[in-house]
Amino acid sequence: MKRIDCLKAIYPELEDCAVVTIMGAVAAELYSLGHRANFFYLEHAMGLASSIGLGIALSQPNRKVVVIDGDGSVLMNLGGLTTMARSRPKNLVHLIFDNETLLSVGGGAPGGYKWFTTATSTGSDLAGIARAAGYPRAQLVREMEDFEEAALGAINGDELSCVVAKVEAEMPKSFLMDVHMLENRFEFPRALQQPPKDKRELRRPTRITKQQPTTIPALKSLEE
Amino acid sequence: MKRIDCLKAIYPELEDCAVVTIMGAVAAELYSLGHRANFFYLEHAMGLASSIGLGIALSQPNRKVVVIDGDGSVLMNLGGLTTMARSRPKNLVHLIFDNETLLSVGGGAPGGYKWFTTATSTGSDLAGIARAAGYPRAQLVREMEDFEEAALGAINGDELSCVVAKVEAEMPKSFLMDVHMLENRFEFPRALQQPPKDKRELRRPTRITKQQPTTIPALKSLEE
Amino acid sequence: MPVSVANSQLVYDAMKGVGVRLVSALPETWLVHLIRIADDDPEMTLVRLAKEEEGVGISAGAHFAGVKSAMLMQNHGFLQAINGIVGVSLLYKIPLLMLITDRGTFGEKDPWQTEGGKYTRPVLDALHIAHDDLSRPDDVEPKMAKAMSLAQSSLSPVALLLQRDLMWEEPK
Amino acid sequence: MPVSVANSQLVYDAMKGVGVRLVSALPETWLVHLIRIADDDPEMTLVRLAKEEEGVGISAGAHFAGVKSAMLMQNHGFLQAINGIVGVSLLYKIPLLMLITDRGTFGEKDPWQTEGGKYTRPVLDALHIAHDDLSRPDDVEPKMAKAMSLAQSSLSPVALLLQRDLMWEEPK
Repeated sequence: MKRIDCLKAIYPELEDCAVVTIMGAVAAELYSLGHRANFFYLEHAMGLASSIGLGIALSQPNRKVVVIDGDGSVLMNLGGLTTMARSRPKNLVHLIFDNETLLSVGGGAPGGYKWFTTATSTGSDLAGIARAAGYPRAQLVREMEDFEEAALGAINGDELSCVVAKVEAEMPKSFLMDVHMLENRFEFPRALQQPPKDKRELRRPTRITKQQPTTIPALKSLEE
Repeated sequence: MKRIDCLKAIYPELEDCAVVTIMGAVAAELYSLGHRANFFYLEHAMGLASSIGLGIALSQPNRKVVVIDGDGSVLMNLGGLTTMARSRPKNLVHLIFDNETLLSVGGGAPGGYKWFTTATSTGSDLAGIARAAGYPRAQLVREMEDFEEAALGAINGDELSCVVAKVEAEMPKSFLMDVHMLENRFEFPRALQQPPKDKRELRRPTRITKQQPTTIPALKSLEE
Repeated sequence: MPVSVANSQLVYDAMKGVGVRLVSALPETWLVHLIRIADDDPEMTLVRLAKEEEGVGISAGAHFAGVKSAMLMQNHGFLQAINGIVGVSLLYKIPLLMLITDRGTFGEKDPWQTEGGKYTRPVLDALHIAHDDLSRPDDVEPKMAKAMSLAQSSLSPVALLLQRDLMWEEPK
Repeated sequence: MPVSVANSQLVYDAMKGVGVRLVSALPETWLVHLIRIADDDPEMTLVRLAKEEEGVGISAGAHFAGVKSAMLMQNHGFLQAINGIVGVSLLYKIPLLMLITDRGTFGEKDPWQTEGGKYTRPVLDALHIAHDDLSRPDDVEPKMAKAMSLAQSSLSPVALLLQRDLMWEEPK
């Protein structure tokens, strides 16, 4: 399973969410699908994307928050899973792409990822840890169909959920992101000033198609 | 179940082990049973007792290492459980006294512990997390009999094991410890310079009695 | 009772007075009443952390979502949170109000607090984080207001160091 | 290939030459060969960490058990480990050899490394941790020996900052 295909599958659902991603490959690939002002890419401070998501979720309980995390980052803030479970925000979805390696901090060297494996490569089960931490839902998926069902179910659902998706350790086609950290840091809270849409409207139980979205639709929606 | 009773039950087994405890109540109670030079009390750096134990276990693979941890400390270094599982030292036993509160940092105020609850008080299951992290054995116990069986089995066994013991949030009778941190820091590596006893000799499958030991036996054994 | 109830209430009221509605915390003795009062206040969201660094992320999220927040911790908790402070607050220019109990200073009886006590101010200074002491009850309200003003105008972390003289009452 | 294989081997040999037999590490680009060489060496115990602070504890345990060790990390990893450094190495006076890739200095292309780059030396200085740069191949062996000597004689943490000029080769 490829991370980029997973991102394509959920992209249309992210329009009205607050989306917080970790650094590196995930950020670059989400960006490549079309940047939106409601996407925040945390380019450092590995592990804290989920904490930022928690702060948003508690502050705007009517907005769906989607954290797009990775195995290396989650392992750097594993205790945060217990904090999340304890706060249990109903409006937060925690997606973890688990490629079993710290790809984005060592991919520069050919084969580097083989030396940069994380503990999930030797048996640590992040979905199991999330469940034991107290997440009401935490699921491990390996196939696209299962990912779509789990991730869309979580985004359109109404409880704290975690989806761990085992994906290939593959670099993105490009790391190019033409949005500066500080630019992103200001546009993101502006986007969060827009009231979220009616929640019932957001709950679309149908499976979405994988069409490529047009770029920067959120900026357009800000003008509406 | 009381922490002090659990400590009494394992105390005679600790004679030839490297024992690393966290700060506070656990350290004071183990000390009260009789200090030994092979006990190291980590009075700060919450969470790192298990990492210190791991460093010892990897450096002296023929010595049994017993880490006596607590829920608050483990939660501060939860990722360390995956590092431990990955290294999987056969000679390390990880005992966690889970009183669901950060007792030793707030017990000074009457009822303070009620406000200082940890995530295990709201459903986080440390044994489940350890298992999902990849510990080959991790068990939750609530009764003395089960604790004795699990802890003694782990100490006399031959694989990385975790025992999580649910205990009462009770302060020790005294926090007095007449050994300075730096004194302890020097006597401990001296004790580790003594070769461990033959492993077969250590493996006593019989259940031990709960008699009170004489004080500072390890110092005596250093002179033998 | 050794931790001052009255002064804890003062600090809490000042914090709430400058608009704080979300507090993240890791316990320590001096914070017992502050955490209790926050927990009892239906207008305050209290997040109990596993470790302090999380609080930096939570405060950043709250800021993005338009909510003022604060972190309650010990100075060793501040030291635990350095990477988050640099990688989130300083890198992204995000206001962060840190209330730090300043253990290991004059009067400290626990040997293990003394090393952290030595390094708290030098590390704050190394990161160019503006800080001030809270030691007199009269100072609490004005200093809290000034700290929050600077955090918001500079989009930076600021620290108030809660002192023994304020937080602790020697048993009579 | 941009990360210098030859100089990584130099650093590794120097580290092994001063007696290091246990290395804890969290990856970062510049460390790829150092970690690979350590992993391939049957005489070296390599511990891959979830976060850097663990390495401080592991090194303390190795020291207690009579084994010399080192930590491999980025400067943000150093910032992550501050509480462990203060609460274990400084408080208990335990030698600790830190090899830190010094990102965010002249030549840095990643904006997100630049804040950590600004604060690494000031924080080392605030903690009074002796440190030196490794930037020339000829310096690696003597400086490694001196760093280990001071760590052992002072029972303190010391840091060697691995520089771009040493670790990185611009593609031809």
